Amino acid sequence: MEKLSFRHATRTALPGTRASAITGVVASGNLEVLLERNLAPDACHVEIDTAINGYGEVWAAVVADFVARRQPGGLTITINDGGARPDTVSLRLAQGARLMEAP
Amino acid sequence: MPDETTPSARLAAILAALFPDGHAVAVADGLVTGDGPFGEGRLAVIGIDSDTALGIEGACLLAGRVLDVARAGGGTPILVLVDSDSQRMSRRDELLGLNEYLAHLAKALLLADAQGHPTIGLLYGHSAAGAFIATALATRVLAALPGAHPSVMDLPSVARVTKLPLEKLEAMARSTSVFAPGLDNMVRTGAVQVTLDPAKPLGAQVAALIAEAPTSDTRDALGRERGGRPLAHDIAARVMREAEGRVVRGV
Amino acid sequence: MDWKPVALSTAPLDQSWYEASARARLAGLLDADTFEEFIGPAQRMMSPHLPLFELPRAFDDGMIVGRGRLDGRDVLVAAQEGRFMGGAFGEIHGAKLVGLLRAALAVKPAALLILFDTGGVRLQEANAGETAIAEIMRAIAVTRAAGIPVIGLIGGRAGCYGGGGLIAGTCAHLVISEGGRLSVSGPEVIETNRGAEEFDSRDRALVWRTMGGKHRRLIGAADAFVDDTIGAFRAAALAAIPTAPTFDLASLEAEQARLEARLARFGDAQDATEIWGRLGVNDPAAVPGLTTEAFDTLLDSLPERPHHAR
Amino acid sequence: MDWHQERTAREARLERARPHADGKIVPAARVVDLLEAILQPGDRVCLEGDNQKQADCLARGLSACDPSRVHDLHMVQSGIVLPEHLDIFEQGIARRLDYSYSGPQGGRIARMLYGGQIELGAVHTYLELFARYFVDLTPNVALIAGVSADRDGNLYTGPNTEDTPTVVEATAFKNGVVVAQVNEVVDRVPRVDIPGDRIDFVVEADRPFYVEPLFTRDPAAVTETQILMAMMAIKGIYAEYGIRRLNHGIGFGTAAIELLLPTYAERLGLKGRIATHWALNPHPSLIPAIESGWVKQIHCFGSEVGMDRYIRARPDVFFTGSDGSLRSNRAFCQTAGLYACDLFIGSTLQIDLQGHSSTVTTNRVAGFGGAPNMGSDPHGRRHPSDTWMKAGREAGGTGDPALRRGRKLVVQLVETFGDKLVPTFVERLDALELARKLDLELAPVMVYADDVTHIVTEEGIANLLLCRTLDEREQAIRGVAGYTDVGRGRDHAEVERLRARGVIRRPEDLGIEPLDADRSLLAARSIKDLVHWSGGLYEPPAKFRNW
Repeated sequence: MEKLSFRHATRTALPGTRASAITGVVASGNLEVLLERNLAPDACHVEIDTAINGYGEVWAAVVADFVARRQPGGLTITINDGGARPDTVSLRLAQGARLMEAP
Repeated sequence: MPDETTPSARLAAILAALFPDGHAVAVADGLVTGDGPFGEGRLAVIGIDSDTALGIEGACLLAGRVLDVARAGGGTPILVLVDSDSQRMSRRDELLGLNEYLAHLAKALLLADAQGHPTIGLLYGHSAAGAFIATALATRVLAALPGAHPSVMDLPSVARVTKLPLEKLEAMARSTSVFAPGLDNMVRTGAVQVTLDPAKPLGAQVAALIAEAPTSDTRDALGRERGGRPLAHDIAARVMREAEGRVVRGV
Repeated sequence: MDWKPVALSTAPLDQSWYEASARARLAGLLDADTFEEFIGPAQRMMSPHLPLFELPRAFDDGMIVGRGRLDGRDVLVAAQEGRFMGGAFGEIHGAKLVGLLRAALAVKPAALLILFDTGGVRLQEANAGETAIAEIMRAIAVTRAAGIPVIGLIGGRAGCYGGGGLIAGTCAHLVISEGGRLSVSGPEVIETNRGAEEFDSRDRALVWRTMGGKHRRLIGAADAFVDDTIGAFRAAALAAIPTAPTFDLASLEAEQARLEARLARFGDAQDATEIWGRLGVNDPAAVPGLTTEAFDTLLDSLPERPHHAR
Repeated sequence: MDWHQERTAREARLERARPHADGKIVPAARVVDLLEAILQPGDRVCLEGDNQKQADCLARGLSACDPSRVHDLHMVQSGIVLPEHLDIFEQGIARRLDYSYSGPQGGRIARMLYGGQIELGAVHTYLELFARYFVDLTPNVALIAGVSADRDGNLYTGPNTEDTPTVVEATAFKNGVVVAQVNEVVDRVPRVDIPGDRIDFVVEADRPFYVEPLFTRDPAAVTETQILMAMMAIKGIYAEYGIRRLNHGIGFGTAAIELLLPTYAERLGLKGRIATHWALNPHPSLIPAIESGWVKQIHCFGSEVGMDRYIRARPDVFFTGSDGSLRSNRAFCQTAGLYACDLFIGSTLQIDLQGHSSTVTTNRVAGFGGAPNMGSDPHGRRHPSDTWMKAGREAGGTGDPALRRGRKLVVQLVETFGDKLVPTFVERLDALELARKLDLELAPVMVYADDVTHIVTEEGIANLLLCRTLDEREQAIRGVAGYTDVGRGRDHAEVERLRARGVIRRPEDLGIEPLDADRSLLAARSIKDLVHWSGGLYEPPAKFRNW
């Protein structure tokens, strides 16, 4: 098990008003993503608990791309990871952002 | 009817201690049924002896005896004596609905207890998995004699399923009671409320259990006190508070 | 084999129950947007034990409990996530359901629904899981005795095995689909303990006709057989509420008679098809291939109705 | 000069074998006697091991032969599949091997090659090995498998015809001996796949030959990522090039494409414009597309377990005999895939920076099978098609357009990471390390870089036809390699330039929203759905059932 933590600044806040959302399931090759709107509108924190050690750089890249693309300002994103591949992680993050953007 | 067999030495000793004036408890195919004089009235007995696996016939027979006691009324307490294997593992038992038979036995014990027949479990040997749930764990109070050794799964099997080395599991078992087999660990989770003192008269101890049986399920509170289940009681209580609207929920 | 066109619908109620997550099942089962979760994921009440085994945790520990409405009626609901640790009962997982059942006495919902999806006890928390199962069964008895129907829905990936099978057997009413399997020991467990001659777990047809939804419905272990859609489970749950038997001596005596009769009648059967034949099914080999409609027609045509006292 | 030495030798073999046979018929119990009578040390032997069906009774017989009588055989067969196929090398019965594919035995064959227990000729593609049967690897003895035979040796191969006609053709017409194992000897075969005068002996096997359901992909296991990739392939390649004639690999990605035809592709208005003519095994996952009227015809390499009744009921689509059952033929279908298809799309385990791909790992020699035949641009092709010509134009070139040939589309459909987070994109193929370890002259490359035209990953499509320099090609590959080390090592500015030119296309460039890649798009989400689509005609093997 490995814990990772990333702090990002965003240009804008993520649209929408939903306070929290969850997507995905912790299983082999899958993960769950909990999103909570509880930070300043230009901040995004991502906390990861992953079953597989040694992929810190990959996580950093996946999270950075997600933040750049979706501008999830205001969100704390907490992840329980069962060893998901990066494409699955990107997909769940995008699904989570879409849930939070819902009016 | 299956042929009557001789009770194990431990069971015979227990019955002799409980019923010094004799009893009508018989053992057939490892299944224990009957009753005997106890205090002012009688004590009904069901059970499993000699590490016998509990299958559909056994569960059906024992449930029938429990319902007989409930139908007769009069508040006769029921003692459930357990030295069993796990549930019988076979295709036939599952084909015919083992889950229903085991659940039915547990329900019979729960109903009898609710209708004024205090149910007391006494674990004097092994028990595991579905057989344990359907018998000992379905009683109001579960006591054990020293030397009893309940388990959900033995450590070599846990090692196989979790793919962890046995030595590591054995080390973990010494510090963590939540997964390790054995009586002490089951006491810590609250599943076994009390371990009886073999030096004291058994009848008096069972009579005390009947007299002092708690009216509600206190196993999770015991688990918290004893450290074997640190969170269960609080989680259940919290769900109740939220469900009953006694707290303002967070998101 | 009986057949029908495959639905390509994207409507929520037409989605597969088997494939859906526990949360998706709840969202579709209940009236839209009525689900309120107790101890939701944001509270992060996660297993304190899994880290010892280097295993990842889930925010809800694989058990989601809460309240919602079913066609306007207040219900309490619990749903297991079969993909997290096989939906197995651990300390928190089990305690959430215990708390929900205990709360029912005060809340007095129209029903308490349990969406099973479990392999049984979580080995890493075996003692806590096993004890929780016992607590749940006792709480179900108390809840049912108070006149609140406890209804089980079985159709998930993990089936309903081990202690989950015993809990299901304690419910007042069970709804099952083809994908659902209901049993104590799973095929792999039996094969490991007794060998492939006793149970070849790779023979999927054998697994399903021994433990699957149709067999359980035919012998009376389940009360309703439904299509694998969220909508079908919803309709069956609704229909179950007024009919669920209470928990009393009469119910259990009827169940005793039912189970004794089953032993006497089918105790020597070698295979499910033999049982189905004795129940009056003309072509037992065709049963696994029947659609739900054809299966319902078959049930109606049998000389006796399945007997459900539980 | 004696011009009949081979024929004389053949007569001698038959003469030695006759006491063990009743006419042509040999009971299973006499197989060892029969083989010891026929075989001579050093013989070239084809022990029919196909992609699917296996002459398993004869394989057991061969491995039970006395190594002092039968030894130093040179095995020339397409598939090394059964344990006996390798046991005979350990026993000294066989010494030299030329083959194509060794899927399940890939690990063991690597160990034995390494230990020197096998003298390796070469690892071939199917067509290559078949070709050599007629030039320099002609078998002396062929041990083949069929469903039934009559007493004259007329053979019904059943739907899994596969390699049998090719093997028999090469052996029987060049003075070799052909022994067929059959599941039953009958008075009259349903149809004559191999005439009896090419079969010398018929062994009634102790049990039916084994066939593995290799081409069944359970729709329940198709992931959202695979659906996204399938959407991109359909919209960015199939629609773009108007691909009608094609072959699919056996991965889940291609299964996803098959399952999206009646749904996603239908909504794009592509019915009748793509995916009409196939060189393909009877994939169960293609049933919804067939039933929806997408597919005009399919020629098959072999069959698939459980598909027999369905195929019989769809003779307009499949090639069937007068008896109604499927007629497959691996050599013809490989040729069809090579010359008559405009697209091959499949998966692989590793792709390097140039686009070479390989399915070997350092401990396994899985062989090639047919993928390199399908997945290569046939320079012998001369007939044009819009697809082929368009690809040719994209590849560029100079001079008179009428002198420029088209290009076959060879598409790699891969997820950037495989199981256990193993990256698909690598700087250096494991195949090179394996070649070094085993002292192979050629590294086992599945599809060479110069044959690959497109790489599709969940990140996008790289069109390698449009790359003009090796550097561009490398950045195009890095640009779809996701978060692998290779992908993260990209030149971001160059990748954006390639994207502007359409060399790299992201889902959004194709008008695809990744979040729409949902399992509800699949025409079938389970094996049971496939059964329903087939009207109950598809009978899946037990291990795929959940009812």
